[in-house]
Amino acid sequence: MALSREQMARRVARELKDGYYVNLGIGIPTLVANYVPEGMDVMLQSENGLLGMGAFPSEAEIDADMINAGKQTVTARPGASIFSSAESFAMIRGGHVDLTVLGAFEVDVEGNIASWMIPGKLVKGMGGAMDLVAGADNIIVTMTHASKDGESKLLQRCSLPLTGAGCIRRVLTDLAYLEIDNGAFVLRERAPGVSVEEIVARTAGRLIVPDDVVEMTF
Amino acid sequence: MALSREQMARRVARELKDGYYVNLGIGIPTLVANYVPEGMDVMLQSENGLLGMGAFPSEAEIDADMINAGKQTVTARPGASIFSSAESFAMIRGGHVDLTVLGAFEVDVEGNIASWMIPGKLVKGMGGAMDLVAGADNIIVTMTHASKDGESKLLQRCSLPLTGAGCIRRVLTDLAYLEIDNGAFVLRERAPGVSVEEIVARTAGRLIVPDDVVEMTF
Amino acid sequence: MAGLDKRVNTYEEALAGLTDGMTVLAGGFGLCGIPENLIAEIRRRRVKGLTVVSNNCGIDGFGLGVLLEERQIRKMIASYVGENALFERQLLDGELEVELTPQGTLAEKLRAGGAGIPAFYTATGYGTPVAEGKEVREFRGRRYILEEAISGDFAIVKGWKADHFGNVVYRHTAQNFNPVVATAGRITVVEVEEIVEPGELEPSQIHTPGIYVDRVILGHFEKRIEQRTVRA
Amino acid sequence: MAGLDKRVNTYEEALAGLTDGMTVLAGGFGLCGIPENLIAEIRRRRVKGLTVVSNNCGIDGFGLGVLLEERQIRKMIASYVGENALFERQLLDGELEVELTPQGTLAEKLRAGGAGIPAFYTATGYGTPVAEGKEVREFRGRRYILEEAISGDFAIVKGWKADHFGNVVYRHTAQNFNPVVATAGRITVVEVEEIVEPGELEPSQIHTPGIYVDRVILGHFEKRIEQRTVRA
Repeated sequence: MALSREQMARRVARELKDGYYVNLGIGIPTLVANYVPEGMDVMLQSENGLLGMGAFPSEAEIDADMINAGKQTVTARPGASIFSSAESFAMIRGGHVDLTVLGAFEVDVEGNIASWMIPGKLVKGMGGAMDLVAGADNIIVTMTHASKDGESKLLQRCSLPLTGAGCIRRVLTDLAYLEIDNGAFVLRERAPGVSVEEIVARTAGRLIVPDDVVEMTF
Repeated sequence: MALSREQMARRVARELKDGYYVNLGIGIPTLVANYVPEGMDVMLQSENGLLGMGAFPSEAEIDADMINAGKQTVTARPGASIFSSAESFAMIRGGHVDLTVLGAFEVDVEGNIASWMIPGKLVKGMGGAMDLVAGADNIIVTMTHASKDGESKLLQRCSLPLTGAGCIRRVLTDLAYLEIDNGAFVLRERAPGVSVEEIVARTAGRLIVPDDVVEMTF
Repeated sequence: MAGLDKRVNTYEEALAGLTDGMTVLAGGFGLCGIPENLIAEIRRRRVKGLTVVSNNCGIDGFGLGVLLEERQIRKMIASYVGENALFERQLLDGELEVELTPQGTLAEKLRAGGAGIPAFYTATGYGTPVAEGKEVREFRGRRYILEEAISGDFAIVKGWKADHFGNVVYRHTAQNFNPVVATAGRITVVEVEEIVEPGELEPSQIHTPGIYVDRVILGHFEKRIEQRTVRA
Repeated sequence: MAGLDKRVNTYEEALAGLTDGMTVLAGGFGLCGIPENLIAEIRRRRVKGLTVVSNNCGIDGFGLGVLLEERQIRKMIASYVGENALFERQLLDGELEVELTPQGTLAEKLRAGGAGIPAFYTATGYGTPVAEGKEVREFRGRRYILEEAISGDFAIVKGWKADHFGNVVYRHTAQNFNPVVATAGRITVVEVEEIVEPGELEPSQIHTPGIYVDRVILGHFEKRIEQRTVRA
């Protein structure tokens, strides 16, 4: 069966390492914070200028001057730092964030990502996404494998305007965990009960299926 | 008679305006701080990262962590700010300093300045001088009009490697106050008792002498 | 306001000189750390044809959104503008031009504008619509695009505390774009919650040195919250 | 040193991995805010052929000057190097290469190195020997030269206080180049006068966020004064 949002977040959380600085995008990526493995400590970066994002506040703690990049009220954990947008993106652009997790509309075999603009629809803007994908070496894209009407989002070539070119190496969908290497998706893990055949059928871009595709367990 | 160092500093100080942010170089420029006109307040910038340089410390106040760009122990005045070298030169390069006063070996009619390098002699470095002359709109160069062996330092074309190109508009020497305009020095004021003829004789670059050259008074 | 003392008493004085067609840089992220009262004063002055540079454009009826009501903004440079129905309508009607800029590039363009850097290279946006018409250049095997600095006629900034000399500190994440915007205005105006005496702010802890600031005014702030989120 | 806890106990551990031929970025201005003990440890390790990037090169017998005694520095990138007889001799003998860089350009190159900006334009140095071999380009009627970023294998930094996570604050003008150097090292090592618990430093007042810092060590400092100047 396809992974739930929570399972996707749990799977991504396995890529965390102790001491990582991590930027989590809006949606499923945000949930990853709930599944940091026991005994491990990571520091969450929020691109509006907060390193060391804490829990949401209690009613009493709410402070309009303390928000995250999703414009939600948050708290800062002990050892947090707060800085300007220029400093925040110096950090991001300079490659200091260890792991970035974000959603997308499409990803292709060249590591291109499209996540911000659908021609003909009103464009709200890219926010910090272009900086995040250009600045990070280590990115995990989380998205459904296919659209609601069954169109694959893992393509030979992105059809939508790009957010970044050649910057994605890892994708977690509701069906599979894949790496992008040498012009192809490489299937590494499949969701519990999802067959390799189904993943093949739902992947439009060139797909390599090694002999040792693992079934995820939760 | 040629101006003394103190008179040169006093003459430069007349160019100050209330509320100016000022960077003073080493030597005569430093003395300008002693002659800020009564009722006027200016803020001294020191390019190692201090805005609001105060007096030298008493013996008891000396602090190794508190120095100016000349590496002298200093104090900070109330309302000072302290920042990184990157921020300090963002300020300088960005044109936020209202007046920069510095010494030079040579200046020419194109507004070029040479102040850091004498070929054949050991070169110690330009420090912040190139940033200061490139960043400021409003610069006063202070130097002797001629070298000890009588060679003019106000030239048609600088003979030494430049510190900055086309950036100087005002020069105060021990003999005169001159503006640089349209490919010539324009004599504006002469030192008390110094004749126009002497200034003409000691100025190698094209010199314009208006009818109304003022004699400085102190 | 005299010499180093940047304090002004009225919002009218704070924005004296702001006229039609100018470029205004505004601090804030969403509704957090926005110069609420300076925005209100821009509205009151009814200046038109403004180019506004800000990460976002407020919401309907608050923040920069209020400047849309009288069609005061001609062009918006921002990274994300999605929270505003009036914005969308004016954009679709062609009354409003928008230049979408990646958030980090926007911050860096403003920093560059204040720091005397006319242009810089960044990998952000390479291979995307943002790169259209921009120079591409390779450094050490990677491709980058050339981005130019932004500066403005006025910068409007929301600080927490300032002293008479215009030294400013920001509170929590209300810092955001405010310090970079403050460096890039020909005239920089800061509104704050508290004005303190020179010397009360620790020199090493000042976020915006007074050299960048032309006018300081004491304001009262609503501080509306966009996404009130609490833990269970 | 585990996870977010950057503390190490020995200087040997602080510079583990430093080998011959590496590039070392060092904070400090003159002798103010220099990482004295990390410099001493570089000497103790006897690594050779270093490229050192720092505003100055210490004096004879103190600061970076001590690395000249065993000829450990092959190349120095600095804005001003005049305080050191041994430096001059090695330079004239051709044992030492020096690349003089304007102070502001040096600071900006280091910031760029940390901030993912491969190159930027500046008016500083246009028309001077510094511009030789560099691209000249006009923006809005003024000429600028292209300067590339600097980064290093190690950055050595002197802070005042740090917490376990490597958040650092600097004291007075001992800040200088330290924050920019801290951003541009592949491995950044900070020595401080005091280590505090996470949460003791006010988040908005941290000069160097811990994300830039790999190792923190507690040191004792001589803090030699170059120009002791007192008022009459």
